[in-house]
Amino acid sequence: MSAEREHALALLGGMIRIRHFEEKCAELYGQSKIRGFLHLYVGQEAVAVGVMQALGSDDAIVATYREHGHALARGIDAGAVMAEMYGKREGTSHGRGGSMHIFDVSARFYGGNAIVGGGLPLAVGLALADKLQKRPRVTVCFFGEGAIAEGEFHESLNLAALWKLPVLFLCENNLYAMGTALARSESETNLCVKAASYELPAWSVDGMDVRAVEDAARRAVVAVRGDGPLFLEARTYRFRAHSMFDAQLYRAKSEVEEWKKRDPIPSFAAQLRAEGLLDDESLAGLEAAADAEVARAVEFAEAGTWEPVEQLTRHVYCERDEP
Amino acid sequence: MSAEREHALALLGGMIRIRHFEEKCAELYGQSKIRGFLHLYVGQEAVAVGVMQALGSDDAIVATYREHGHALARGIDAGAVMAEMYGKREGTSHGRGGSMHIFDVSARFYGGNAIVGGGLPLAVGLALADKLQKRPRVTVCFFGEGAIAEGEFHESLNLAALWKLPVLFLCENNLYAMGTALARSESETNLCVKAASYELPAWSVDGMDVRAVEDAARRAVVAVRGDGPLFLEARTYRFRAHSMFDAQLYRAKSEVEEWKKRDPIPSFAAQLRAEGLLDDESLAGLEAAADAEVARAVEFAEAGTWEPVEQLTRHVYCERDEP
Amino acid sequence: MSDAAAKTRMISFRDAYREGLREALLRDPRVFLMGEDVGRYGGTYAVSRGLLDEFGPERIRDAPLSESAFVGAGIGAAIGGLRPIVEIMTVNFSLLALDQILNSAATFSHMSGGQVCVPLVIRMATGAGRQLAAQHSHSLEGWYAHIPGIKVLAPGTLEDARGMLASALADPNPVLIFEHARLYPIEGELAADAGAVEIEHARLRRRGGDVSLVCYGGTLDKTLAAAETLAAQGIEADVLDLRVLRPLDEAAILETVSRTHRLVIVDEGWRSGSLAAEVAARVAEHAFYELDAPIRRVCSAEVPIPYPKHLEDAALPQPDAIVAAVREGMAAHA
Amino acid sequence: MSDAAAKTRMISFRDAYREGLREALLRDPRVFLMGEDVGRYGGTYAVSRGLLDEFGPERIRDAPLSESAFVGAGIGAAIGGLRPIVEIMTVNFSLLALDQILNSAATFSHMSGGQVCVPLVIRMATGAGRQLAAQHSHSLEGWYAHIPGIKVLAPGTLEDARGMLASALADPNPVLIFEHARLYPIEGELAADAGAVEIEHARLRRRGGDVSLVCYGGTLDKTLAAAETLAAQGIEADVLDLRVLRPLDEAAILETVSRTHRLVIVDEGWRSGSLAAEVAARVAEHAFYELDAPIRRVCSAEVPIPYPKHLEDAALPQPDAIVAAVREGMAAHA
Ligand SMILES: Cc1ncc(C[n+]2csc(CCOP(=O)(O)OP(=O)(O)O)c2C)c(N)n1
Ligand SMILES: Cc1ncc(C[n+]2csc(CCOP(=O)(O)OP(=O)(O)O)c2C)c(N)n1
Ligand SMILES: [Mg+2]
Ligand SMILES: [Mg+2]
Repeated sequence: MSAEREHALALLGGMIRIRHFEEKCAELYGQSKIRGFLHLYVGQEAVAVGVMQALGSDDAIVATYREHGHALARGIDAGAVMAEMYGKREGTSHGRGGSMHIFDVSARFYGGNAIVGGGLPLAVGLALADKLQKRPRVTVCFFGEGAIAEGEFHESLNLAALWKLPVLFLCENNLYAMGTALARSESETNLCVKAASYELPAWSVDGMDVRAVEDAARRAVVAVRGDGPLFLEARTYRFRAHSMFDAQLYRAKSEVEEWKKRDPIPSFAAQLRAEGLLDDESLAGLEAAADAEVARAVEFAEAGTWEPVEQLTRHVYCERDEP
Repeated sequence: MSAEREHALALLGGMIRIRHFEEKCAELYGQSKIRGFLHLYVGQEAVAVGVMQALGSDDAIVATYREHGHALARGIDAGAVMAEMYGKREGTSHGRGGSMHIFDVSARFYGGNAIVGGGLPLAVGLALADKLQKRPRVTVCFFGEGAIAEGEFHESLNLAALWKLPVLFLCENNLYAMGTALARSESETNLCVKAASYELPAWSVDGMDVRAVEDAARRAVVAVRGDGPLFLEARTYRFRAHSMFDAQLYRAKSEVEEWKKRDPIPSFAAQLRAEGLLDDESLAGLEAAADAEVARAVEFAEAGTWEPVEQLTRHVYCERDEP
Repeated sequence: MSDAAAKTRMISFRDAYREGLREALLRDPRVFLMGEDVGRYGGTYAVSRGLLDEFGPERIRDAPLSESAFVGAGIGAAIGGLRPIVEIMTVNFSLLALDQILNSAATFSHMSGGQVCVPLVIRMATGAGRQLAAQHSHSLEGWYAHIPGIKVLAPGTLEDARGMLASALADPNPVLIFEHARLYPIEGELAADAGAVEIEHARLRRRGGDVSLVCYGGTLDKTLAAAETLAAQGIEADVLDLRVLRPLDEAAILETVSRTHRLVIVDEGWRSGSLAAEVAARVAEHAFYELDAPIRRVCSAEVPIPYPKHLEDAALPQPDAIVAAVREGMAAHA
Repeated sequence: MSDAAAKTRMISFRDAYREGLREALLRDPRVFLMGEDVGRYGGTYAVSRGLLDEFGPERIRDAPLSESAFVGAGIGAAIGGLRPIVEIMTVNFSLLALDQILNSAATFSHMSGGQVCVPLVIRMATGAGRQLAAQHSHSLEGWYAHIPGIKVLAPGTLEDARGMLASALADPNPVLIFEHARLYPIEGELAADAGAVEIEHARLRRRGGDVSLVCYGGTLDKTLAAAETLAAQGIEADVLDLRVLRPLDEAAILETVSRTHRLVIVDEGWRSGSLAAEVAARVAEHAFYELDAPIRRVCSAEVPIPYPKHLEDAALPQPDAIVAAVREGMAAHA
């Protein structure tokens, strides 16, 4: 297989994998296997998959409560992610965190943060540590457009720009923060204009086009590694409810349908077909592989074990000896 | 006296009054008559005096811990302000607040806030109340350039712009936040560029020129009353220490001397002389009036009484019957 | 009880809160509701659903994700003559607005020498029990009850869910109302003409005599359940619902203890530094000679709340633990 | 005591803190100090004066007025392998960073299943007594001591001011150090070779036997003064300095009470919901039978601290009030 084709199929497969995984999650939520809040990424897969292509294993990721896609795209084992959603010991966070708090230090995946805007200062700090230790690493910080209204956004972008820290601020603009449309949340809806006011480069990319995202992210990561922070807006859309308890009173069905026409998976598949890089068989192969992986993940999670209740307060304090 | 001359002398006298008042305060601090933190406004008088010309009695003011000048320029009785600094019952806040918390509701002067950035949301709310009650009032919110780094700045400007609220954000850029120079605090040091990113008009004015400030403030207040918020930067300088405990390690004496050449009081006096609006006698008259007022204020404060200790917890809860 | 009060209907906490909001909005044009997703979304917990249609976007005001600014704006609007009800989606996010609450809302009256009152109501959901994990499960009522200058309410009954808002709005001070999120869907009987309730006193929800159980908000139903279990075992408990967490109704606490001589406090806050500690301290100060046995507390374990149900259940106060604490206490020598 | 320890010099709290900082910066290249005006200004309280010249702007890092972001950046930097000391100028401004402290620093270890430790030290000035009024006089140590996942220290002696930082840096958890601002200029004797001190235990600073006085931080000197007055009146007090506010050294508290049978707690926090309440609760739970008299608390009055000296003095715990509380307690029947 050509490297080009291989990469294209990896991108497509990466998105399909996330989609299947999350559709399974929704089903498992209905069965009460997964509880609490569950925020699906359906529709936005091109962003996580595209961006992760640009990162090396030393680079760090900070994400939000809507982070299953990012975790999977980062290469974190689907079984461990699923086990986390079950609350099992075998989960990425040994079950303590659940859907909103996937952590995997070995993948430099620093959560999973359920406070909107809460991850931005963290990313600034990770980047500061890299800069002071002269490590050529990048920290990518994902957040929604809703977070832009928070003071943390403002303080963090300023710090990063002021100190020229290697942070890629990756804003997934899916147009809504729960039920609040961007125009009801920001006086200036051009997010790049906002970001540029901190004196950092600010770009926008079509978040429904995985190749465009990858390309922009690659350029962005190079820029960040050299010169400091950059803001990248990925224009995308969430196809499903904000979480599992959302009557979606705030948007018209027709709007959702309109965006679904730009679903990143079929669009990319069609493009690859047109380029002769994809046929029915290979698509079926990707689907089947995803199904199999998801099935294995569920099996793994089901077979997982519960943390004994006696361990309730474990990890409240760090168990390392040495700081 | 011509109206023009009268007004010019009022501006000059207004500044002289503040200067003399504060020089007395510094002296009284040395005598431990005034305690706690004392933040002098010396050098910045043109800003408060100029801006207050533009306000009607129905307009509101929100200020910071560096607010003696604003209180005096608003027409609050110097005796009551001085008594507040003494902590006497006859003070504006009945002595409870001291230098940093001058309140006078009858003058719509809402403090005196010692949390940097803390007054901005308050101003937004006062303006919201006016807007919802369809009152053509303006709220002027004074703050230093240091406050711009705080999340409250960001959140408040966005809210005001989004909801088109009648707030005049009046930033006194004196180049330092305690010992932190603007360039060490903001990645973008052009404050109007920052403010404009919220989609509101942002102007800058020479804060050492009282007429320029007045003129800009008048235009700004008209704009705010009609169309919503506006950001006005007054470029100024603080001649004295941040507070009474500041070794001023962070700036060169020569820099201070350079700025003192632009002292708003002698500069304006010289201008008025050149225009034939001021002579030695009238200047001496203004100085004498200021001295007399300050002397009366000190007398008033000295004669003031202490709140009985039994009243310690008074006003913790509001004494009004009806909300 | 009057005839009218005898007429009841089934209603959920959610709907009881909504009734209170509607009534307040209908009664006083100065009242408006402001917060994240209170309007178009219908409220995260559907408490405000329908109000946008009825009252319009000026009075059911969706705010951006800016907790500090919109809480501060509520303070300003209250000073400016309106009667804002600010909703902070949950207590977990209230930390972002805590500076405005403590340093502005709570201080203005005092530090202005009584000139500036802040007649503001802040509502927020609180509590755990829904597997929302470490950042979405706080119970910080006890923290807020530490702040002079504000009042703190915790409805644990439908009557209070329905009626505390009106009284909070009638108060010239900042009043915080903590709505336990676990209770929203719970239904029960409520008087057809339920309205404003007083917000000064604790209420004895059950009269026993063998032991005093003191609780509030999300621990009231659990404590009453424990009291039933205990009754079946021959132990009759007083159940005192604090209702008002600041200022505390100390007299009511001392009264029950002086009858039962034994005290167990149930509080969903983390044990150390919980509101339960304050209740214990008051009794150890002012009713020491009334006590026949050590005070006991049933609080949350000192752990960021874990996601899995079995661990979350173990972290929170449960009826079993209350029963066990009481039984241990009864066994203690008199 | 060894010969070396016997050699002492006069030093202020301010200088003792600075020595601790210098030593930490010299010893470990991963350590840096970050906060508002720590560098060019020399520190609001001059604690860090001179360090910028010695260690340069990368390690003595002035931060903009952005409490939330630079505390969060400290968390990130700690996770990223550095050992940040973040200075929040005063506890009054720490509210702006409380979300980062509670929802991030304190939760990461647990909610990541132990993967992410946060070896961060946060220092802040605390307390009243300098006529700084309602927004600049908080004592919120008790609030922080409520948070699982962090540790809280309160130096009340020169030894602790000098030595707690090193131990905090050696701890793999977030550790908060509260420096009482009133103490900075106070001078006293300190061992020439003073260094790291343990941060697990309370310390008995005076041994009496008639009554236990429990205090910490800014109330230690006042309590010791009260104990001297009491001694002159024939009452010998134990004075227990808590030092570590989270986790509390419960054993030490119970130990002193079980010897003296009387307890007075002195705490600059507002009374309701103070740390003193927690101490009282622990004793009422675990040493109830040891108590001969009601517990008493000498705390701050429940008022935003007023500016005038006579009112501020009246609002804060003072030696006189401690003496009075003890005497009332001694009069109580055994
Ligand atoms: C500080 C804070 N406030 C409120 C919430 C509740 N909340 C959770 S997600 C969300 C919307 C966030 O929108 P956005 O940042 O655009 O991300 P998206 O959900 O669209 O991915 C809100 C309001 C929260 N988690 N944290
Ligand atoms: C939230 C907060 N952080 C820190 C401080 C301490 N502080 C008081 S004034 C000040 C500098 C503010 O500078 P600026 O806003 O430029 O106003 P200026 O003093 O120059 O008038 C600082 C850091 C504070 N009062 N509030
Ligand atoms: Mg969004
Ligand atoms: Mg300044």
